[in-house]
Amino acid sequence: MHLTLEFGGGLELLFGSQKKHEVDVVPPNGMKEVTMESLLAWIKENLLKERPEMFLKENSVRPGVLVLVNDSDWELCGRLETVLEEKDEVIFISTLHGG
Amino acid sequence: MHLTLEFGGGLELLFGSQKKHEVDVVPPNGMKEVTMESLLAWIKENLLKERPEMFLKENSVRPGVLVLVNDSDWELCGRLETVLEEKDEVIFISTLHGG
Amino acid sequence: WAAGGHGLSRDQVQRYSRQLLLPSFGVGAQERLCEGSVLIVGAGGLGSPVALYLAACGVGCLGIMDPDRVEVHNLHRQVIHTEASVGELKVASASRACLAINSSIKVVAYPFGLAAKNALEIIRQYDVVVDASDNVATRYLVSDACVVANRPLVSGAALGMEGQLTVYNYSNGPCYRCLFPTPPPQAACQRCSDAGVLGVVPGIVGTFQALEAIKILSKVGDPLSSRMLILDSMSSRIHTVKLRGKSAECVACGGSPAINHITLPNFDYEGFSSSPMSDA
Amino acid sequence: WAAGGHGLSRDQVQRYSRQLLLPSFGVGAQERLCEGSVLIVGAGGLGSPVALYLAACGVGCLGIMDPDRVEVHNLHRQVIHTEASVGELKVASASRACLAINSSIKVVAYPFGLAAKNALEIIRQYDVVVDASDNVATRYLVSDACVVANRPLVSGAALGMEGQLTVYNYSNGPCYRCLFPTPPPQAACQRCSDAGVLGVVPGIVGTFQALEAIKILSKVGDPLSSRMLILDSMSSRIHTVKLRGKSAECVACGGSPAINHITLPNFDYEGFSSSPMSDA
Ligand SMILES: [Zn+2]
Ligand SMILES: [Zn+2]
Repeated sequence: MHLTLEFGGGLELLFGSQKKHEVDVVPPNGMKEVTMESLLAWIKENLLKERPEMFLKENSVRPGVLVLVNDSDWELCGRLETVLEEKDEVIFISTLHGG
Repeated sequence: MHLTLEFGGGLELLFGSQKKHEVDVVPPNGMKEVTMESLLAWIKENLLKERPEMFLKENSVRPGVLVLVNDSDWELCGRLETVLEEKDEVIFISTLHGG
Repeated sequence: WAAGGHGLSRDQVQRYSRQLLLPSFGVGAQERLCEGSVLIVGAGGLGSPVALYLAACGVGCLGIMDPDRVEVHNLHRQVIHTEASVGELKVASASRACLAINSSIKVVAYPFGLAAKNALEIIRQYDVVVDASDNVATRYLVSDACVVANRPLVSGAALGMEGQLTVYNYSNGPCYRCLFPTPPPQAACQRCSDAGVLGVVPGIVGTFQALEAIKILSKVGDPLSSRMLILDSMSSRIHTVKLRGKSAECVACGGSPAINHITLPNFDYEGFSSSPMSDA
Repeated sequence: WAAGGHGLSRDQVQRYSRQLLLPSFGVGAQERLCEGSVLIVGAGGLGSPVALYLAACGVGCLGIMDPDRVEVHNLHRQVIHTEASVGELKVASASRACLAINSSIKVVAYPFGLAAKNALEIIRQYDVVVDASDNVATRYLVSDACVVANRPLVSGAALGMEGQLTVYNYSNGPCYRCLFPTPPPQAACQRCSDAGVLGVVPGIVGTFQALEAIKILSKVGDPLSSRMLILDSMSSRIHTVKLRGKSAECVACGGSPAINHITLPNFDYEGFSSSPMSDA
């Protein structure tokens, strides 16, 4: 399944300073669908280059990271259980505090 | 066919000061498709409330109006011949000169 | 509007004539601005354009709060200050600039930071609060205090080449804690002084913050509640994304909040967020 | 960068330190800004934030052009001016404000409007041009002159509650005439003085114009060429739309242009656009 991933607010530094990633993700063994939970595992395995604790905590993202699926807060569509569809856009953005 | 039309840059004043219009447009008699040309005719007939010369000129829009189909300049997709699809978004925006 | 029957003076009618001309703004909205008040927490990169544009457009009373003094490395982005004000309190420099543009408004300068002890008392005196601060501890405090005092909060942030903007605690929208119940790890709390910032980026975010404050005060337009504007200046791409609503479990704005006018003044925001409120 | 080997003075390193810290900006980009020059056509609602932010971030030479004097009804949006400068030439007031923020840059004031006769000679002296003007005749002239002189043009406009922004004549992107070969009817050419403008809207557009000028000069990021940013301030919605490229038939930037360094100075821009270049 083709997905567009985007990292911002400094998270891109954990992904080789590249903000946008076009990726193809297959459902994990025995699953029919790619959920946000399996996407996070896939990212950890395949994309994340350094300091995983700056992106993940337990089986989710670390505090201070907003997750947006097709420009909507993942809180509105089921968080880790969100089922992704072909061509979905997922944005991970670290909240900023500077001024 | 369901379309979202949007008027901006002052053009909304010709449409009851409403910027966004959700409309259902059927192809004109004998046609299978809705093109931008037939959409303009439909708008003139059904939506335009006043001063048509501020929106249309001959069979197209007046000079100074940008037309965007799904956020792309209609110059990139065939201008009047552009064939519209279900749920397309068409924006008409008058260029501004103030500062 | 020239015929009178409104609360604007002749000077105000002249000064604000280009806003009074707007059919969707007009006298009513301008009167609400002139009678309204905004507290700006931070007179730095974000606070500079917020203060300039709110003073210019005629917000009746501006509170400007900042403990710091102007330094030369502020000047690349904090355009309300000048070389002559280096060494001066930022609130003094910013107040002077606001009054130079519009002497008909009132400006109150707070030459100290927002603290748990003083937040509620000060915030209650204003209609709208703008978070133009530079640290995560203050961001939690401003949000909590706005919830307890029932004030809308226009929150902006900028770092590096990016900016973020939203309105909290407004019309069933979330507060800062609804979005971020747990503070981020300390390593994720970089400041402009650590990581740098392109000067014009807080300029853009701050000008948008002024817009949102104007919309809320004047009751014109749709404020950015339950939505966030995300700016990537390098690609000139701007996402407006949809955020969750108010959370029933939120410790600040939920059904049975742990944070209230009694507990807030004693809450340890710096400890909670492992982040100091000042650079010192 | 503290170790030297670059063209920045110690004062510059201190002043711009928050930009030098940025890995994607750094010394090289700052040097290009400090060696660069920008002509700002118009010192009004758009030109105010453009001039403030370009001066602050260190653009080496700013040209500021405007024939008008400051009036009190400008002050609700033209935040570079103050009450004390009412009656003064806008370019004098704006130059003073820029130098107060950053005395290390050079500012050249042009107390007259851009005209067909003077446009090429002036524009050739700058690396980037910012159109912050307020009328359609000047917009055609600025664009044509930028094409003939081969300069990128950062064009912004604001009216009512809306704003528009794009970069013309840059990297195979269109010029103003590619988009608008025929001028609009006179009735569609409203100005802020006729139709009004919410003061903070040109503030947002102008701050974005400063950003685009910085990106072009510093060669960092993707300028807004062949794209247009459309701001609806009331809904806080921002579209970034894709525009056509350069047109081969364009009379200004096409294959066999009718407008060139010989014909431009004699072209009647006011007659062509049925629009005066000044409010008078
Ligand atoms: Zn909450
Ligand atoms: Zn052209």
